[in-house]
Amino acid sequence: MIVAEQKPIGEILKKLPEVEKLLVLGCDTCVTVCLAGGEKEVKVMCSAIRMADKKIGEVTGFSIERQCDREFFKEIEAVVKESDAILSLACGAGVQMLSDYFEGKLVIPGLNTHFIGSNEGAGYWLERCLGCGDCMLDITGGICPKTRCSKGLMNGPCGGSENGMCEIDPLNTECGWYLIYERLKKLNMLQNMMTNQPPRDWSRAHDGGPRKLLREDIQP
Amino acid sequence: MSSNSVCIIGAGISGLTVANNLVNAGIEVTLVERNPYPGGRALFYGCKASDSCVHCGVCLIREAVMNFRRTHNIKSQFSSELTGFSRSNGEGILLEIETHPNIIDWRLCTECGKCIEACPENAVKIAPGWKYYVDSGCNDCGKCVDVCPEGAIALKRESMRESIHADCLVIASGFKPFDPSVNRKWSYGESPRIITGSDLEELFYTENYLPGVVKKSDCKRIAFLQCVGSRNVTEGGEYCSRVCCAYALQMAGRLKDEFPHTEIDFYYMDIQHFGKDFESFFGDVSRKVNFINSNPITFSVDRADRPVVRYESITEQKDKEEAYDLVVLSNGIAPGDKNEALAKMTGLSLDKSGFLYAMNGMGGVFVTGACKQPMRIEDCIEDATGVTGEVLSYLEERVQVK
Amino acid sequence: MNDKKIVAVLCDHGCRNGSKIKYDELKTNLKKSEVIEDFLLVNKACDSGVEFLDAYKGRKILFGGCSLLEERGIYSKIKERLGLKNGEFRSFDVKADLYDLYPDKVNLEELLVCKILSMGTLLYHAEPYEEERIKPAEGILVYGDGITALRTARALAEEDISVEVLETGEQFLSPGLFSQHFGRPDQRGLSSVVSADERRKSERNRVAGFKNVRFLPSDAFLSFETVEDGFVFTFKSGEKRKFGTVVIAPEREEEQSRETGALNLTDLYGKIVCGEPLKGEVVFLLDYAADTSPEVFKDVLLAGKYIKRRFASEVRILMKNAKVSVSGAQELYDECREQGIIFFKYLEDLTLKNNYGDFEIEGTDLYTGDKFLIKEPDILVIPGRSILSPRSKNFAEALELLTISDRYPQPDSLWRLPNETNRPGVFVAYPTGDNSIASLLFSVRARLSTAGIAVNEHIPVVDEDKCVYCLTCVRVCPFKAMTTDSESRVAKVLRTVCQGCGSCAAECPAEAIQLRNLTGESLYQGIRALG
Amino acid sequence: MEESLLIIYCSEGGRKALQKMSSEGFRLPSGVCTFELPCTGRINDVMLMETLQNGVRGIFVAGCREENCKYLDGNKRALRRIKRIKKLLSDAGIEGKHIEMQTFGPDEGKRLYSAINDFAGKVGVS
Repeated sequence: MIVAEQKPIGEILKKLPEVEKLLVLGCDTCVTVCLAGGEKEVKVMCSAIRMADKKIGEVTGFSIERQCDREFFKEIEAVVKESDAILSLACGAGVQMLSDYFEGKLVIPGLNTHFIGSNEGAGYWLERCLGCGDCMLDITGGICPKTRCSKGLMNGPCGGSENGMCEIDPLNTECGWYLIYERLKKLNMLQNMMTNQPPRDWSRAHDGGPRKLLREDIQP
Repeated sequence: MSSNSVCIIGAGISGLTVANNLVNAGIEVTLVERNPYPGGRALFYGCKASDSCVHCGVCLIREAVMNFRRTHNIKSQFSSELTGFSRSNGEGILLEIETHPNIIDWRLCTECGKCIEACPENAVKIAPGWKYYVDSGCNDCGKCVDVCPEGAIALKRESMRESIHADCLVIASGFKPFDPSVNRKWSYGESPRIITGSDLEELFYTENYLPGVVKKSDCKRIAFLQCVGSRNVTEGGEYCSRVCCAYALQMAGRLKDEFPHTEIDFYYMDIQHFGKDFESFFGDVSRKVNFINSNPITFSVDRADRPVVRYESITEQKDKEEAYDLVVLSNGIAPGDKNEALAKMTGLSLDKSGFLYAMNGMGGVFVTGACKQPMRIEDCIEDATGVTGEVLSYLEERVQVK
Repeated sequence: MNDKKIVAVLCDHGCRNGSKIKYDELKTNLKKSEVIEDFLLVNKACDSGVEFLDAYKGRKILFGGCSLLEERGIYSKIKERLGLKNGEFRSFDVKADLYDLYPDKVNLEELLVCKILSMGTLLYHAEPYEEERIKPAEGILVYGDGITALRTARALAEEDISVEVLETGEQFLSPGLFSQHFGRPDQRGLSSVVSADERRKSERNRVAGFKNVRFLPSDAFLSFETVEDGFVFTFKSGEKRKFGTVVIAPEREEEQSRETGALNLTDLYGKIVCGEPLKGEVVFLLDYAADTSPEVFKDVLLAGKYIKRRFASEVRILMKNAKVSVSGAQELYDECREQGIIFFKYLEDLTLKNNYGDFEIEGTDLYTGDKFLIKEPDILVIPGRSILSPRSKNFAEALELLTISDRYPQPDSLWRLPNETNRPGVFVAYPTGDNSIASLLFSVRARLSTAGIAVNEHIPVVDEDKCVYCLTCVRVCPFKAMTTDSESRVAKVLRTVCQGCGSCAAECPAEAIQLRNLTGESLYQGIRALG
Repeated sequence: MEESLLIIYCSEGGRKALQKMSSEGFRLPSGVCTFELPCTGRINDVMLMETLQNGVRGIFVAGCREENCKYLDGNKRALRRIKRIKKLLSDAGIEGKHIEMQTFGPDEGKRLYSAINDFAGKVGVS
């Protein structure tokens, strides 16, 4: 699932042009599940924009199944025609699809898209996949070193981990290679540790290990 | 099972819990209460939550009273006492109830408040979660009778005696707070700045926190004295009252919250931790209170009318004197006045401290709550729930025997 | 959508409270609203009977009056007479909710209109429903095979309830061994340590004598699932069994002491059970590693008394606090002092030197102010904190119970009896008080009573079209009342478990969950009607 | 009612505190409406936002004391939600002072009274 977080509303308001009619468009898939752009968020956003001292005539809220599928745009064609701009509460893919489909309309992104990840509990999301296009999970026992190792090392740990925790953040981040080792041991596949991986394409490097999104207000 | 009826003595938290539980199980219940209102002793205790709830349990009593009001099929006799007890030939128990003049009939009162306004002596009071009642101080002027639109007030009612038949008797007559004035040592009553924990509870209820003589601005030092009337054969009971450490610490925490610049000293013998939440709570409160492990020797009052506590400081190995703006005597739980009479009447025995000895089920008499041993509100509810189960089994067995 | 309009009825007697409301104006104001069909004023509704409402059969009724109406059961009479279902009737206490809250000079009329309109809107949108009661499945699973679990199982079996006992197979001497009693302590006398284990064995034999008790082997449980009328456990044998109620009697164990060579209480009991002579100088050091709880203090007193009497050893008990707040402990404490057990209350300056099991304890006695030095006691006992045994903890975690501080599989809540957990239907058996087993039995019996469990008035209803199956509700529900349903692929409410708090409805990102009779739409409109 | 305040209270702590307040003779300021919910945990963002958008000057939520929620953590959830809305509002250039939540024990009538009055003063409703 794609994990996203709403931009601070002040930032959104700054970006909004002074238009007669604004459409706030939510997406009922990933961003609803990660509590960032579903029907409820659309309603809250609409109210907030209406209340903010902004020269916008009318704010309408709407939400479609997926903003990354053209077919769903048919049902909103009429609404979009009437509005002057769209505030999209979808991931980057949705925003781009919208601007492609409705070429004449200005589409403003309402979310910051973070990562592909899993829902670990109420209000806690964890990055699980980098989308690197070159999956090696079969060798590493289902744990991705590119995401789970803070340094993205491909051939075993750096040597800085202690008690299974990463030296970059010894309290919260686990050492990815420690996890891989433990998993491989369980699978009886420790010989995989000896397989040599070709160097990674560092041009698409990311920083700081698995990115986490912690939302205090949702957590139990 | 509708033919079964149970009589409960005392409408405190234990009595109300038993009554509400039994009514839900379809048993006929008669509730006999000495006061003109339900809720018992702890009804006028106040909430002690500071930042968060400290589990004092006072709200559970409000809840029980509200539930009782909503249950319209409990027979209740307020301002009443048990005066006679006899067994009727294996057919259950015959009880004699004496009802004292019950000035306001709660079944008619609509809480319009006209009587409160009319009363020149301020004798009409309101019980939390309940209705109006007439307290001492009434001089029979009759003004309230004239204004009551419902005709719920009658001043010159006579005492009534009534016999009721019950299959079971549940005694939940509660406790009496230990009265420190029996011993001159505590100087209770000599200065309005020396109050008991029960007095402070009632001040908490009215949200005054301090008695009228102490002003918020000059309340700099408060002392809590533990084990007043507990764990001392010569001055009170031999037993630990089990509630005083908890309530005193809870109140100290609340006072510190209310008056952040006040110093609170806590004189204690042993801190009695118990309960699952007590440890975290204790850690919280120990930052707010100075603990002094000593029992004070003497009391006196200084020229500014402040109580002075003389105690032996263990760390400094000498006697010390401290003056306070307010001294709270954390009085413990003493057996109720009626325990002896009740025991004599019903054939129960008393333990050596004077609490009723529970031999539950013997001849259909059950004992629950603080008349059995010192208990906290939560414990009373648990105990009363258990006793309800025992009462139900007893009634079922009797039906089978019949 | 149900479009029955509302008939608003107001009793103008006790609740009037001297207000001078112009009722004609009020009536015209209210009738303008979309939801109110008629407005009636009655005098003394509690005395005048309910027949006057007969003309309004088939409408929804909103009734405002004083508390007497509820106390005298008038509302239930009205519901019965007009055949009103739940969701077709609502009442409010005019005095408490309105007149008592505002000064007389304020325009009460306007507020009354607001109140009636907002309550009316809620009622207008409410769906009528029959009261539902669901019977929990038969059968009780008792987890644990300590004395508490066995005693509970026996008590249930005596009531003709079939019980299955899931044995843990962990039969260690628990620290609570001494305090596991079910009567008053002075009745019990000094329980011999050896017989405590014997008692467990004899209790097990007694329980096994009941036809309706079945013992399940230890470690038999694999996974479990909550269903509407109970819990389905899958056992390792592949067997699936449904239980309506689960009672766990979690075993507790003592944390290991950090000091090598020192015994904790469990070790000491082991020695006593094996009949090892405990001669010489026996020292108990309390409040050292952790604060000693009153229950443990009592255990120490019992153990000390036993050792003193049996072996004529010299027993010293060092402590900061004498925690005598469990029943009978004060008497025992006094008895121990009389019998010559020496008590020290030490100050903060206590030091413990440990030279490979040769201890040296130095400190100051609080009462005399004298320094004391205890050199190389024969036996040093440092009681540890009692915690849930790992197995019990796993079980509690598998059942998703909220646990506090490693010790109690219960939420920290005033509103529940000490034997109740955050999962309705799961109970904890602890001998916390003299009557705790009886109160547990009462709770279990109330659950099993023929009437069944009433479905909460505010139960959430999931809109299948809107639900995106995001599982937010499953994660936020404090009672674990929401589950997944792989067939319909929407969240499912376990109706007997739900308590109707509305956390799920508040957090649902798709607004797909609404509380019955308190839907979001009616709430917004109700609030809008206020002003 | 342009100049109005809405008090949302729960059926437990909030309600009892309100009752205590009235029994002690304290009265609510004019223009204050009350609304009861079973638990403050039911309050959600949409409800608050729509209410404010409809011209209510302020919303005051009275819940139970922390650790004392009958539904375990409804009040804590509500507190966090209200914190979130406050931040959202202030980010949007509307002051967050229009929403406030406080928790009350059953006896804290006097405190409830002063809290409501303070709040009314803050949002400019007298």
